Amino acid sequence: MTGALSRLSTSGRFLVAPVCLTVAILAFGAAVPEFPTIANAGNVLAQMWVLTLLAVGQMFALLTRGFDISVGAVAALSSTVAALAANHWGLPALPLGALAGLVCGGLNGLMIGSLGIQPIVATLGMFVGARGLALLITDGGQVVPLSQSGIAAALAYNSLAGIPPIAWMALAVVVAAAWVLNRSVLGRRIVMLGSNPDAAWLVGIHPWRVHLAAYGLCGLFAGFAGLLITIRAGSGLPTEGTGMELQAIAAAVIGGTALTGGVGRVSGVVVGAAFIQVLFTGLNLSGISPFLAGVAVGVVIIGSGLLEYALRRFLSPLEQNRRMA
Amino acid sequence: MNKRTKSLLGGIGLLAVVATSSASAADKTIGFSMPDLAASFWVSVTYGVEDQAKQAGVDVIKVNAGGDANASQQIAQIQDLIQKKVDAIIVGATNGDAVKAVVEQAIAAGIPVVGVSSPPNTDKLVAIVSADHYDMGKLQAECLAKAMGGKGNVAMMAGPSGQTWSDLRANGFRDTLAKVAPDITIIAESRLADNRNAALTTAEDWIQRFPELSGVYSATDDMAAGIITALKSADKLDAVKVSASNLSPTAQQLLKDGELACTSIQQIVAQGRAAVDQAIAAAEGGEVKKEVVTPALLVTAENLDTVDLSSVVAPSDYRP
Amino acid sequence: MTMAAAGSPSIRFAYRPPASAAIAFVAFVFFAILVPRFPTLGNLENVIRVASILCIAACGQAVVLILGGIEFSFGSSVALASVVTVLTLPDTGTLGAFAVGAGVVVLVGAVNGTLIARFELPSFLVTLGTLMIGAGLASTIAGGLPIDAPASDAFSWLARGRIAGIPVPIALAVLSVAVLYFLLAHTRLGRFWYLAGANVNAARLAGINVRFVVFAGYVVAGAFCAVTALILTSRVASGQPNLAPNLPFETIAACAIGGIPLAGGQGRASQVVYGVLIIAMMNNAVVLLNFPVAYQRLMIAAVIIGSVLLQKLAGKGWQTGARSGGSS
Amino acid sequence: MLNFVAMDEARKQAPKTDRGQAVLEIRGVSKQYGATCALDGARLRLYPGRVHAVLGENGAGKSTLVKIVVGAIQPDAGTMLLAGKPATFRSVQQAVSAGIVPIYQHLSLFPHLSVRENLSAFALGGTRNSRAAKAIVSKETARAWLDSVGLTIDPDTELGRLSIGERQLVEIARGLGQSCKILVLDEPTAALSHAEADRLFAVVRQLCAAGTAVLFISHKLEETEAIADDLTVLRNGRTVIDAERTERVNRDTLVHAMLGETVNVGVRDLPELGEIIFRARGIRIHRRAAACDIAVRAGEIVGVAGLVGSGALEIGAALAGARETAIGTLAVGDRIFPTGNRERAISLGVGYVPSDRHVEGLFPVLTALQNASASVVPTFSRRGLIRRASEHGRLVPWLERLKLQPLRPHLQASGFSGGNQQKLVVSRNLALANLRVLVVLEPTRGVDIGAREVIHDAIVAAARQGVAVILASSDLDELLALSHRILVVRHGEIEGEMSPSSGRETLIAALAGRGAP
Repeated sequence: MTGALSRLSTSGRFLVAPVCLTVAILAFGAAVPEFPTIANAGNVLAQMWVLTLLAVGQMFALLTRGFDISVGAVAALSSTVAALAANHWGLPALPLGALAGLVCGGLNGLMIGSLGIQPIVATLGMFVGARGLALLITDGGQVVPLSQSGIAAALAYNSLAGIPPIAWMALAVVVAAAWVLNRSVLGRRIVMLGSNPDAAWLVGIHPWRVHLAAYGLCGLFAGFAGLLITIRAGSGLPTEGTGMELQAIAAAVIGGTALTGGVGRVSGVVVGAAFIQVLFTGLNLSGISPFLAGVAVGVVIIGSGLLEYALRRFLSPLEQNRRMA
Repeated sequence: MNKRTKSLLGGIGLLAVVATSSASAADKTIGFSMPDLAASFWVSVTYGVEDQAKQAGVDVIKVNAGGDANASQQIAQIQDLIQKKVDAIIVGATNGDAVKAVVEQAIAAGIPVVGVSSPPNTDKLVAIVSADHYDMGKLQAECLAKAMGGKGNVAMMAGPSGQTWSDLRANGFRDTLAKVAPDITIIAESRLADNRNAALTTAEDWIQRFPELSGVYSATDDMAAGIITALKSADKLDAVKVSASNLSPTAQQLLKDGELACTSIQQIVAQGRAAVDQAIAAAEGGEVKKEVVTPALLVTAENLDTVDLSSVVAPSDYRP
Repeated sequence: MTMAAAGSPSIRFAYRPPASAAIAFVAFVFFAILVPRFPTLGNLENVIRVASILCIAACGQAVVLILGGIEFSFGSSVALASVVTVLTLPDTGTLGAFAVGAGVVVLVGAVNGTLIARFELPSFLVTLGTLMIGAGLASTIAGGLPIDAPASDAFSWLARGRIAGIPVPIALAVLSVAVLYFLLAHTRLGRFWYLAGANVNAARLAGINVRFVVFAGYVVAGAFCAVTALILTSRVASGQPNLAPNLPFETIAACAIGGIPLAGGQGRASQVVYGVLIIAMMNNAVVLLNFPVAYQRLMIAAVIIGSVLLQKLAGKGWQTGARSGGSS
Repeated sequence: MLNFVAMDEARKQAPKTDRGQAVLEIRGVSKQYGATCALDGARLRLYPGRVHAVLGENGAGKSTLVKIVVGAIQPDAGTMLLAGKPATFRSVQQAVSAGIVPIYQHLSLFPHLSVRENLSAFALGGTRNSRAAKAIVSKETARAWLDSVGLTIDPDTELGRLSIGERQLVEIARGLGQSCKILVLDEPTAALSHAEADRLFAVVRQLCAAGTAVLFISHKLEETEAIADDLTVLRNGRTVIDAERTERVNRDTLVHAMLGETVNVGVRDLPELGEIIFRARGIRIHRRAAACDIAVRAGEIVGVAGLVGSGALEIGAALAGARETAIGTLAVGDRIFPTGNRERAISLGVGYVPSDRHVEGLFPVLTALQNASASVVPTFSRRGLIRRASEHGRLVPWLERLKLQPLRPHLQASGFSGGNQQKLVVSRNLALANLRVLVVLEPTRGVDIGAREVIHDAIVAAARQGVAVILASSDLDELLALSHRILVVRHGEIEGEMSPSSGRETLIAALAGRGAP
């Protein structure tokens, strides 16, 4: 009994996103007959990756008990850098955009890990700075069309086994994130730092290096999101991504990532992002005010917090007895 | 509150219609993708689209990217419309280049696409309904030059950077001004302000920095409202002429009060209507006019009463 | 000013001007020399008027930061208030509409406070949620579009009027800072905010009703923000569903630049003023210099990070938990 | 780093050749935290194949010593010799690779990781490999390690799901699994049952037989005597018994050494007793403990004695209304109030000095005055407004009376020494206008002698004013000198009561569990 409940308390958070996703799919399915079709699933699968990549990156920052509000701006900067690089050196230079994201994230990590600046201040600075840089290199925010937009369009819209090639690439990157989190030493260290910072220090982990890596990953994934934007839009969009940072945090939190660090699963975050995407798509297709999506996301965020509170309240007497026994 | 309920009910009602109509071949469903329902410009276009569709008996699914900077949102929404297998799509682009690929995708999927006002940057569109944003800037330049007597100093509240419409309007203004009034100098340009509050703040700063200011170009009427508020409170409204684009109820009032020299407009409701007509024609395989131009107009206090507002601006009680 | 006790460099003193005062002063001198027309009376009034609107909301943010929390929902409650104010204007008259609008912001604060104090949820999570809910509601109610308010002197008085020659927003900001100073320095509630923010366990054991204190903090923060909301609404004379989306970030930046450590338990009203002034002077200067947007943003970023770093290096007040290499 | 070797050499006792060369020797180690001196020239010698116990009360410097041995912190002064050669550790990693493996008291586990990953934490912290699988022990190895401490759980269970005792065993298994020359056990049995502890000792014996030196830190005298070959006792950061063989030290000597006799607690006249003003009925700090009933008279100082982990502090906290209990009520006079509600307690005049100053008492970033006035804000405020002059006027005399050093009310509290910080927490309660009951836990832990005297005086003075005082402390002299009577707590319940006049030896015996007092 107690075991099952405590399992619920640790894994209950990961149920929020799947339950919400299912409810959303059923609700929209009832309203729009086309909604729960395979083709539409493919459609959602093609669209959700920008948000997913941002949210997965965000998860790494949240795992260390921090967060990053610069991801939207960094994605826009990366998108622009990618387009400029591709136009200058050809399409293979596109990944330079992700490198720009990595650099931004690394700077965040250094400010937070080495200089000890609070994450909100450091990433707020990056948020403003990356936007400025994006405007600077595009002559005040001009869109940078890709000269080889045909290949980009093929990557973005041709179907490869049901979903576009670019979605497969995003999926691969997300799987890589799961590998980093679950299988790599770095992933373990990030979780260890977030789970118990004192102990991490005691077993010989250098906190600043892990901060650097975690925020670097966060920036790198924002960079990947920027690449995705560039390929889908066939151009670099320096002013893209407004409000995406909050959506990314929302997706990560709904996906079960704990603000208190140490808890997070890539699969959960992906489902959380999928939920938000389904919400937007469904509200779009059903003609209900798109503004209600924000309300729904907000309610789910607070609801997931309350659920955790309820589980904690309900389980704590049992836990206490166990501890004493 | 009531409104929200209504919109919810409307939505659900629409769903019912959508659900039954998609099976029937006679009724058509048109998708309408626009950048920003928080801009009066697009509200008026939407009004034209919805009203014309109602009269023609077709359904409209409208999707709103929620901001000029949300190109990837719009891309996703157009994909949704493709997925929804609408019979035609009307697109007002956040950015013509950014949505080019997805629009070509729609066309490849056999869905005709009509560009409206801010058309996607592709030659495969079945029709383009627009007036040139460039012309709107041009008309402003001519009007402002006259109001200023051909000399003085102008500041440009040029609207957000990186948007097709604001860039075109600004270019039209700049080019024309250089031609018709070479004695007028452009002394400042702001691309940061994109709403009334920011325009107000920037204008206040300009008034302090440039006492010699005698004219302001404003990319939209909403920003012009902010600029005029700033001028009024600095008591400089007589010395500084303001021109704008678009004609919301606010702008009409400003014109009547003589606070706004002129505003250049597109007949945007008419554009919305024309876009629907072309879309229906395309969907039914009928004859489509490749290019529909509703010329830009200049509205001043004098001709305000004679302008056919029904083709320009949505009724003030209309809510999308 | 007291002298440092011999041999104990770690000792700090409660009474000293915040380091941000020096930064603000240097920035002022710098801009006055370099930026044309910056130090004119009219321009300075502009700077202060813009600063004052931000300042009032930043006072609210300061309360939350002292409590060790963070407040994001300002971004949408301001918009919600402006929409509601303009919509109720025809039925209730100017004063009534202002009251309703202010009530909305305070209500959002109360909801935040309840969730944070009663259910012990992280403020980050709660205010992020209410931010999104508020934005959605504001847009839904307004149908996404700005709603114009009928022009009236009464309605625009808050933003445009003058009291004894002083612009109303500036007067209200002075009042807000005075209220904040008074609350923090002279009231029981303010003292409890410091205590709860400095060590919530110890505060509880010292017999303080921490739940009420935290709740009250978020309500008061809402009240400050409500004043900003009304001034902004009056200023743009319309209900804007997208009125000031960056307000939470601007207020946090202002407090951080002013030197309020985000760890809680510390912060003074004067720090809010200096932080806000630094931001406002910089924003004004880049407009006067006719700088491109890009440089403006880069400058803001540099100032945020730079001034926080400078204060961190200068004073030890920023060290929250000194552990070698660790930070969290 | 200063070198105290020469000085130490002179003091060195005759070498004990039969134990062989010390595998680890520490000399003259000092460590200062701010104003607090955690270690003051301490020494330690470990011999291969022997269990070496380090004893001492809280704050004696044990954990600091352990942290220095395992490289988690660096000493301000002193030398460390590893197998006779000087060594310094700049990180845990260096210590681990030198064969020193720490087992902390459930400090260094990661609740969100699996047991197997926790077992591999050192490898994960130090490896240069990028794949976690290379650093994580195999399932078989993990099982074998767990088996050695008698745990039969699945190694892939998430650690957060284990009980505290099980977690402690995992921590031990992790340490045992490392190949090591020196194993450091920091209070390993605090959360273990007898059977689990026995199991652990068996493993420790095996390791010793294989030549490993074991550093064993504990509060529990019984088990120390059972397992340790050698003993070192620390008090106030100094080594008072240095690597003595266990059989040469009897238990009373040990307790004396730990608690110290040198500190003279001034003899005080205790006040006359009045009416019973404080009652606790049926308080149980956990399910299995018997209920406590306590009645305290005005002017009475009731000592609560118990070794660490006995539950004495928990009972004290419950009496102050600071700790929620499943059952039981408290009453001041005829006003009954529930446990776990400090706000109500303080309104009835129950003051409370918590045992852990940093977590529960101090507001480090606020001023001394604000710290001192935290509980009594209403007394110097009217209609919600604080009257600064009144605050100053009310509190500063208390700070003067408690001889706050330096007497600067506007200095930040974090800048004061431990003793003076404690004075701030004490004055917070003494200043209560309606103070009727004062619950004081460990009032002089980590406090210098001067501050200690001052605090003792203040407690007695409060009692003289008619306040009922409950004093829980691990400082026996303090208890004996200040209390009218002493309650002895073991296993979370009050086992008996004794008079201070029956003497220190009796109390020690009672605490050690030998014979009812």
